[in-house]
Amino acid sequence: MTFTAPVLSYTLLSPILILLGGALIGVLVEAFVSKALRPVVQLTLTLGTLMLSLFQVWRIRGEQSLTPAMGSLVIDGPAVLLQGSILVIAIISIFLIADTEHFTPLAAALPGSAEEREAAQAGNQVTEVYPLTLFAVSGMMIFPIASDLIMLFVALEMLSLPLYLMAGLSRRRRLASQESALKYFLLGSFASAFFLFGAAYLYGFSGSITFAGIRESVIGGSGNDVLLLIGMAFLSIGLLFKVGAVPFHSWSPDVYQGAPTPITAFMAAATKVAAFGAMLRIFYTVFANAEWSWTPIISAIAIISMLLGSLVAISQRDVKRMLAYSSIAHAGFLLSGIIALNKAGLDATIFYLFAYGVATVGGFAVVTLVRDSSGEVTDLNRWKGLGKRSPFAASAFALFLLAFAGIPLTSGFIGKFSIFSAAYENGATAVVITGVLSSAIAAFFYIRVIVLMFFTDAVEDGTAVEIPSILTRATVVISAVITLVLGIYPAPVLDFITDLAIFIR
Amino acid sequence: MNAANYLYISALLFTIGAVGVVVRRNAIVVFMCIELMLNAANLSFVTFSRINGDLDGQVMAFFTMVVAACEVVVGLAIIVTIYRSRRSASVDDASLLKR
Amino acid sequence: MKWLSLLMLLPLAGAAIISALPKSNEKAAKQAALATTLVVMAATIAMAVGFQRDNVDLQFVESYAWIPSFGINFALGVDAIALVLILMSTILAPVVVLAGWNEAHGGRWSVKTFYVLILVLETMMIGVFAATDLFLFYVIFEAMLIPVYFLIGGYGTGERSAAAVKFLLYSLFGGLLMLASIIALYVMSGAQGGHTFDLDKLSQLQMSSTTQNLLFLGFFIAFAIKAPVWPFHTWLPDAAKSATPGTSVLLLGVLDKVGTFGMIRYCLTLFPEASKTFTPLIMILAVISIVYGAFLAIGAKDIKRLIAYTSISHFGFITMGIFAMTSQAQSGATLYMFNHGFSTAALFLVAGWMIARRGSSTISDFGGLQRVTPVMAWSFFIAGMSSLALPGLSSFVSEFLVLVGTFTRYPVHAIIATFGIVLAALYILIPVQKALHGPTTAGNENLKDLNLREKLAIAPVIAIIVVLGFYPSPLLNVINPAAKHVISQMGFTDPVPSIGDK
Amino acid sequence: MTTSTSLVYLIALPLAGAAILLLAGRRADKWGHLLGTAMSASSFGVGLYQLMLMLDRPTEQRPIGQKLFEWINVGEFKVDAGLLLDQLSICFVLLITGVGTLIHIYSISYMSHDKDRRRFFAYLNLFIAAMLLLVLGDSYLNLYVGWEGVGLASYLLIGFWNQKPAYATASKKAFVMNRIGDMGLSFAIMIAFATMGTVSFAGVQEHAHHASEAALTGMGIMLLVAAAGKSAQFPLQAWLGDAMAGPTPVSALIHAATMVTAGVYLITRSNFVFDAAPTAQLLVVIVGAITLMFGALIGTAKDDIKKALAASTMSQIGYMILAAGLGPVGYAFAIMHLLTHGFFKAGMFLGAGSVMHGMNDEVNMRKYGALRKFMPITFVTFGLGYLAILGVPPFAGFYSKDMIIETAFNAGGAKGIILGVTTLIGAAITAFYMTRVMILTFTGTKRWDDDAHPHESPWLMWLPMAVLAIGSVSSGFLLSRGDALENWLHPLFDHHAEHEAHLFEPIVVSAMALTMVAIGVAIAFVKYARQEVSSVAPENVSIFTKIARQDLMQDRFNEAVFMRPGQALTTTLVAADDAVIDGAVRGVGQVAMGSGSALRGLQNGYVRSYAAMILVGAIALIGAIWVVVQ
Repeated sequence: MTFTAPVLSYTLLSPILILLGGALIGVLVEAFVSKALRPVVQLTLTLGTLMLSLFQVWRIRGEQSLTPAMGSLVIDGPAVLLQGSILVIAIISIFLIADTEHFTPLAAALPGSAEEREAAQAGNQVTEVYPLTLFAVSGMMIFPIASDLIMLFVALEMLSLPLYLMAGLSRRRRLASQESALKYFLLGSFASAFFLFGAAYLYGFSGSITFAGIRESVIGGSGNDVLLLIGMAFLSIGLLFKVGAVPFHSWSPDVYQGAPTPITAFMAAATKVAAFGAMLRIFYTVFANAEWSWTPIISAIAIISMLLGSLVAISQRDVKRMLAYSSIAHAGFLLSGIIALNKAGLDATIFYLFAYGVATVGGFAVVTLVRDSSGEVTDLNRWKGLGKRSPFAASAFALFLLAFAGIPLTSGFIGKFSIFSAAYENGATAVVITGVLSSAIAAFFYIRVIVLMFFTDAVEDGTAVEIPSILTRATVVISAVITLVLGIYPAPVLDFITDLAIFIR
Repeated sequence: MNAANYLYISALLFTIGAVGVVVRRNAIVVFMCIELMLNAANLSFVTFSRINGDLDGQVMAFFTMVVAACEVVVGLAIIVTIYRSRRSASVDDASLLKR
Repeated sequence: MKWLSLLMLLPLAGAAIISALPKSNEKAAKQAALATTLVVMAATIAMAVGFQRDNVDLQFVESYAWIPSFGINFALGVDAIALVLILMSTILAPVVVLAGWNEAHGGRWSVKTFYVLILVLETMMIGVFAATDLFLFYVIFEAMLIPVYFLIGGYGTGERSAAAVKFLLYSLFGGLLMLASIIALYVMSGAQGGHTFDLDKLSQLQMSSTTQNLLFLGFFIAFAIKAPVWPFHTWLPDAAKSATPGTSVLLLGVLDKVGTFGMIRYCLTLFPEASKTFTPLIMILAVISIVYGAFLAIGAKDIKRLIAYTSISHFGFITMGIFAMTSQAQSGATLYMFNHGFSTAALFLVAGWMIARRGSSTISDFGGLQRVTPVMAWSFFIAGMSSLALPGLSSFVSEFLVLVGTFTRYPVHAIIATFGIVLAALYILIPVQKALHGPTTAGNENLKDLNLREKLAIAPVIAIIVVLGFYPSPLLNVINPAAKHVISQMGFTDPVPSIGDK
Repeated sequence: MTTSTSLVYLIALPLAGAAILLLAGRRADKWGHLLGTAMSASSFGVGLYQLMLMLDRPTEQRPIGQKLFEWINVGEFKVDAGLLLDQLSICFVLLITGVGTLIHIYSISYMSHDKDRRRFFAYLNLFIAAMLLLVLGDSYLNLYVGWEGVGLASYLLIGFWNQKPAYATASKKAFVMNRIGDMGLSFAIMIAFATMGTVSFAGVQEHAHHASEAALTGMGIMLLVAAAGKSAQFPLQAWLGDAMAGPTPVSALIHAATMVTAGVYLITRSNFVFDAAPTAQLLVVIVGAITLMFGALIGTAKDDIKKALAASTMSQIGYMILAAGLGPVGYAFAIMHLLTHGFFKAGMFLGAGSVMHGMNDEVNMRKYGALRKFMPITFVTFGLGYLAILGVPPFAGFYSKDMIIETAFNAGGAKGIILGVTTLIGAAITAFYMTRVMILTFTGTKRWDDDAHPHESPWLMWLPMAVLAIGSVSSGFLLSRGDALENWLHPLFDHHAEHEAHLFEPIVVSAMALTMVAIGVAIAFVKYARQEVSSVAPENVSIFTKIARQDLMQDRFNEAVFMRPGQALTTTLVAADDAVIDGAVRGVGQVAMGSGSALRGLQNGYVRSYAAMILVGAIALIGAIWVVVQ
C-alpha cells in the first residue's frame, strides 16, 4: 500500500491556518507571558490574526477549488463570503470581549468564594477567551466549506466546544452562567449525536462520506431511500439545533441569557452564519435533488420558528431572552432562504446572514452598556428612559431593533425583501405569508422596547449607561453604519454577493 | 451474521441513549448516555464500512472517538464546576434560566 | 433641472443645518426650519409653473440606478395628481412650522430634534408622492412612519406613546401586507421579462384574476389603513388626539393622503381588473366611512378626536370618488385631497391654539370664545364651515363633484353619502355652539386672542380655502386631464345623460 | 341672450361691505352701520337702474346674463359663475335690496345700543349678497351657493345673541333643518346632471321635455324638499318659530320678507320641471295647503308677538307654495303674494320690533295692551299691514290672496274644492289670529309692568315702517293693475297647458273670502276685546290650544322620531367603535400575547425537557419520513 502525501493548497487554506496558528500562539502566550501583559498581547494577537485572516480571505475571493485539502474542503464564492462574514463579525465581537468586566477572574473558583475575591483583587483575567474564540472561529470557518462528513463533524465540534466553555465564564450571576454552559453543552452534544447518527446513515446510503459522493447517489437514486431520509433528518437536527430553529431551539433563550453578553453576541451572530452556511451548501448541493422530501419539512419548521419566536418574544421581560426569541424567529426567516433553493435565495441568505449578524453584535453591544453597580441590567423594565440618559445607546439600539423588524432603510428590510422574494419565487407562498405576518407580530415587541427607551420616564434605580469604551463604541458604530449602509445603498454589497455566490460542485 | 443486525443494535443503543438523556437526572449519567449515542453512531459507521467494503466509515469512527474524548474533557470540566458551585450533579437543579 | 430630487434634498439640507446648530439656540432652529420650508414651498411653486397640464405623462422624470440587482431605481416623476399633493404638502409645511412655533417645547427631546424630524418628514412626503418606482415608494411609505412615530410619541400629549405605537403597528401591519404583494409582483416581473419595479412595466404583467385580487387586497388594505377607511380607522382618533396640532395636520393632511393617492396610483394602475371586482365592496366601505365617521364625530367629546372623525368621513368621500370611475368624481377626489389638507389644517391649528390656551381639549370645557377671542373663534368657524362643505369654500366644490360624479353611476351610494352633509352640519355646529357660543364659562374669560404669528399662519390657509371655493379652475384644469387619463386607463367613460328616454 | 357687465355689482357691493366690516373689526365700529346701509342702498340703486334698462328693452330681450368666470369644469359637468337677471329675478332683487335697505336704516337705531352693531351690519350685508346670488345665479349650482349662503347668514343672525344658549341652539336648529332641505337641492342637481347633463336653468329648461317623467318627478320632489327647508314648509317647518331668537330686523328681513320666500322662488324658477311632473306638482300643492293651515293654527295660540307673526309667515308662504303648485296660472300670483307679503309682513315685524323697543324687549303680548296711545305711528303702520294681510280691499293682500283663493278653486274637480275651502278657512283663521295680535297689543287695558315706559320709536325706525306701510297699502293695487305683474312675468312661463275654467266668478270668491275674514275678526273680537285678557297665559285651556301652543307637537315629533334615535345611534356607535372595532384589534393583540405567554411555558428551565423536545422533534421527523415512505 502506497501512501500518497496529501496535497494542500496553502493559499486557499491560509485564512484557517492563520487562525489556528494564532490560536496556538495564544495558548503559548497564556503559558509564557506575564499576567499583566497578557490582556494586551492577547487582544493584539487575536485582532491581528483575525485581520490577517480576513485579508487572506479578501485575497482569495474569486478563487474556486474543489480540492484545497484533498476534497475534504471546498473553496468557492459562497465560502469566501461566509468566511468573510464570520471574520467581520468576530472582529467586532472581539472589541466587546476585550471588555474584561464581563468575565470571571477565575473560572475555577466557586462563585462568591474568597478565592474568587482574591483573584478579582489581583486583577486576574481569563485571557483564555481569546484563543478559545480563535478556535471557535476556525471551526466556524471550516463548517461552511467542509465537503465531507468528517470535516463537517469536526468543524461542528470545533466551533461548539470553545463556545460551551465560554458560555460559563460570566463574571456576574455565575450560577446562571454555569447553568447555561451545562445546558448548552448537554443539548449541544445531544444534537451532535443525532448529527453523527444521521451522517452514519448517509454514509450507509451512499457508501461515501464525501458530499460529492452522497450527491451522486441522491441524483442517481441508487440506494435505500429510508437511509437517505433518516440520514438527512438526523443530520438536519444537528444543523437546525445550531441555528436555533423550533423545536430544536430550547437551548438558545437560556444560553443567550446566561452567557456573558459579548459571548452571546459572538455566538448568536457567528454561529448562525456558520451553521446556515453549512446548511446552504448541504441543501443546495448535496440534497438539492431530494427537494421533494425536505422542503415541506423545512417549510414547516420555518413557519413554526417564525411564529413561536415572534409570539414568545412578546412576553419577554429580559432583553437578552427577547433577542434570543427574536433570533429564533430570524432562524425561521433564514430557513425560507434555504427553501428558496435558487440563486436568488443563496444571495439573499448570505446577505441576510451578514446583515443580521452585524446587527445582532451591535444590539448585544448596546446591552453591555446598560449597567448598574452589580453589572449589566437586562431587565427591560429598567431600560425605561434610556433615551434620555444615553441617546447614543438608545438610538443605536433602536436602529438595530428596526433592522430586526425589517423597517425600510435598514439592512433588515433589504434582507427580508430579498429572502422572501426568493422563497416566493420557489412557490413557498405559505412561508412568505407567515413571514410577513410574524414580522408584524415581531414589530410589536421591538416597538415596545423603543417605547420603553424613549417614551417612558426613567425610574431612578441607579441603572446607568457606562461611558462606552472606545472598543465597544467602535462595535456599536461599525454595526450601526453597516446596518444603515446596507439599508440605504446595498447595491455594491448585493452585486458583490451576486457575482461571487456560486457553489461549485 | 447478517450485517443488518449490527444496525439494529446500533439503533437500539442510540434509542437507549436518547431516552436515557431524557429520563436520567445525574449530569454524569446524562453525559454517558450521550456518549452511548455517539458510540451507536460509530457502530453504524463501522457496520456500513463493512457493508460497503471501504475504510471511510472506520476512519470516521476514529475521528469520532477523538472528538468524543475532547467532548469529555470539556463536559467534565463544566459538570465539575457546576457540581462545586451547587453541590449537586442533578441536571434538574440547574433550572435558574427559564421562561 | 432635477426639480424633484432638489425638492427632496432641500429639507434634508435644512435638517442638517439645524442639527449643526447649538442645542440651546432654539430660536435659530425654528427660524431655520421656517426658512427651509419656505424655500421648499417656493421651489415647488416654481416647479409647478413649468408643469404642462395637458400632458398626462409623468413629468420632471428622473431615474438613478439604486439596487440594480433587484431592478430597483431611484425614479421620480409626477403627474398632476402627485403634483397637486406635493404642492399641498409643501405649502402646509411652513404653515405648520409657523403655527406650531412653541409646540415642540413640551416634548421629550429638544426643539432642534423636532424640526429635524419635521424636515426629514417633509423630504419623505415629497418622495412618497414623487416615487415612480414601486420599491422606492414602499421604502418611503414605511420609513416615513418613523419620524411621525417619534413626533407623536415624543412631542404629543396625553397617552402619546400608546397612540404612537397604535399608529405604527396599524401602519406596519398594512405595510407588510403590501410588502407581500410587492414581493409577488417582483417575482412575477422576474418571470416575465426581468425583475423591475417600474410602475409602467409592472402594470403590464399578466396574472390570473385570483392573483390579481389577492395582490390588490394587499395594497388596498394598506392604503385603507392609511387613509383610513372604515373599519381600519381606529388608530386615527387616538393618534390625532395625542399628536401636536402641527403633527396632526401633517398626519391627517398629508400622510393619510398617501392612502388615497396610493389607491389611484397603485391599486387602479396595477390591478385594473381587481379594482373593478372590488369596487362594489369598496363603495360600501366608503359610504359607511362617510356616515359612520360623521356619527362618531357628533358623539366625540374631545375636539381633536372630533376632527379626526370628520376626516374619516371625508376620506370616505375621497375613496368613493376614486372608485366611482367618473371624471367628476375622480377630479373631485383629487381636489378633495388638496382641499381637505387645508380645511383640516385650519381646524387642527386653531383647535391646537384653543387647547394650548385653555389647557384642555374637551369641548365642554370651552364656552363663549366668540366674545373673548373673536379672531380665533372666527378662524375656527370658517375652518368648520369648510369642513361641512359650505358652498363658496373650497371643500364644497370637491365634495359636490364627488357626489355628482358618483350619482351618475352609483345613485344609491351618492344618496346615502349626501346624508353626510346633514350630519356634517351637526358635527361642526355642535362644537361651535359649545365652544364658541353661549355664555363665557369659567376658565375662558382671560384667554388671549391670536397673536400676529398665529394670524400670519392661519391667514394663507383661510385664503386658500376661500379662493379655491370661488375659483378652483386653476387646480381643476391641472387635475382634469390626469383624472380623465385614470378613468380611460381603466376603460371607463362617463355615463351619458339619460335624456331621450321618453 | 344679451350680456351685461354690471350685474355683478348687485352682489359685489354688499359682499364687499360684509368683507370690510368683518375684516376691519372694531376699527369700523364708528361707521360700520353707515357703510353697510350704503352698500345695501347702492345695490338697490343698481337694481333700479337695471329695472329701467329692462323696461326699455323689448320683452324677448329682457333677460340678461353675465358670465363672470369658469367655476367648475370637469368632463360634462360645466358650471360657470354666471348671473341671470330676468323679469322674475328683478322682482326679487328689488324686494331684497329695497326692503333690505329699509331694514338697514331701521337697524341703525334699533341696534344702536348693541356694541356689536357693526358685526350685525356685516351679517346683514352678507345676507343681502347671498340672497342676491340666490336669485341671480343662472344655474342650480350657483343658486345653491346663495342658498347655503343665506342659510349661513340666517344662522349667524339668529345666533347674533348666541351668548344665550337657547339662541345658539335655535340658530343651530335652523341651520341643520335647512341643511336637510339643502340635501334635497343637492339631489335635484344630481338628478338634473345625471339625466340632462346640465345644471343651468336654461339647459334644464331646454332638455326637460325630453327627460323621463320619473326623473323629473324625482327632481321636482327634491326641489320641493329644498323649498320646504328654506321656506319652513311642512315637514321642515319647525325651525322658523325658534328663529325669532334673532334681532327683530332679522326676523323682518330674513324670516318674513326674503329668505323664507326662496322656496317659492325655487319652485317658480323650476316651473319647467314641475309643469312636466304632475305628481311633484301635486305634492307642492299639498305641502302648501298643509302648511298654510298648520301655520295658521299655531298662530292662534302664540302669545309671543314674534312667534305669532312667524306662524303667520309660515302660513302665508303656504299660500304662495300652494299657488306655485297650481302651475302656470299660479306662478304669478305666488310671486305677487310674495311681494305684497314682503311689504306687509316686514312692516308688521318692524312694528313688533318697535313695540319691543318701547317695552324693554318684552315679547309677550299678554303684557302689552293699550299701546295705541303710546305708539301711534307704530299702531298705524302695523294696522295698515294688518289690513293688508287680512285681505281687506284695497290693501295689498286683497289682490294677492284673493287671486290665490280663486286659482285654487279653479284647479278643477275635488282638488279645486278642497284647496279652495282650505284657503278660505286659512283666511278666516288668519283674520282671527291677526286681530288677536292687534287687540292684545294695541287696544284694551294696559297690562305691562311698571318699569316699562312705552314710547314711540325714533324716526330712523318709524320711517322704514312708514315706507313699508305705503307698500302694504298700494303694492297690491299697483301690481295687479292691468295684470301688470302677470304680464311682466308671462314670457317666462309655459302657458300652453293653461285652462280657463272658472268655478266661481272672481267677485264671488272675494265675497266669500271677505265673509270668512269677517267671521275670523268677529270671533277674535268676542274672545279678546269683550273680555279681560289675563297677563299670564291661562292653563285651563282646551287640548287643542295646548297642542297649538306647542307648535302642533312639531318639536316633540322631531325629538321622538329623529333626535332621540339619532342620539341613541351616536352613543351606540361611539361605544361600538371602541368595543367592537377597536376591541377586535385589541383582541387579536391579546390572543397573540396570550399565546406567547402560554408558549413561554414550554421553556421550563429543565434541560431534560429541552432534550425531550428535541427528541420529540426527531420522532416527528421520523414520523414524517414514515408517512413519505409509505
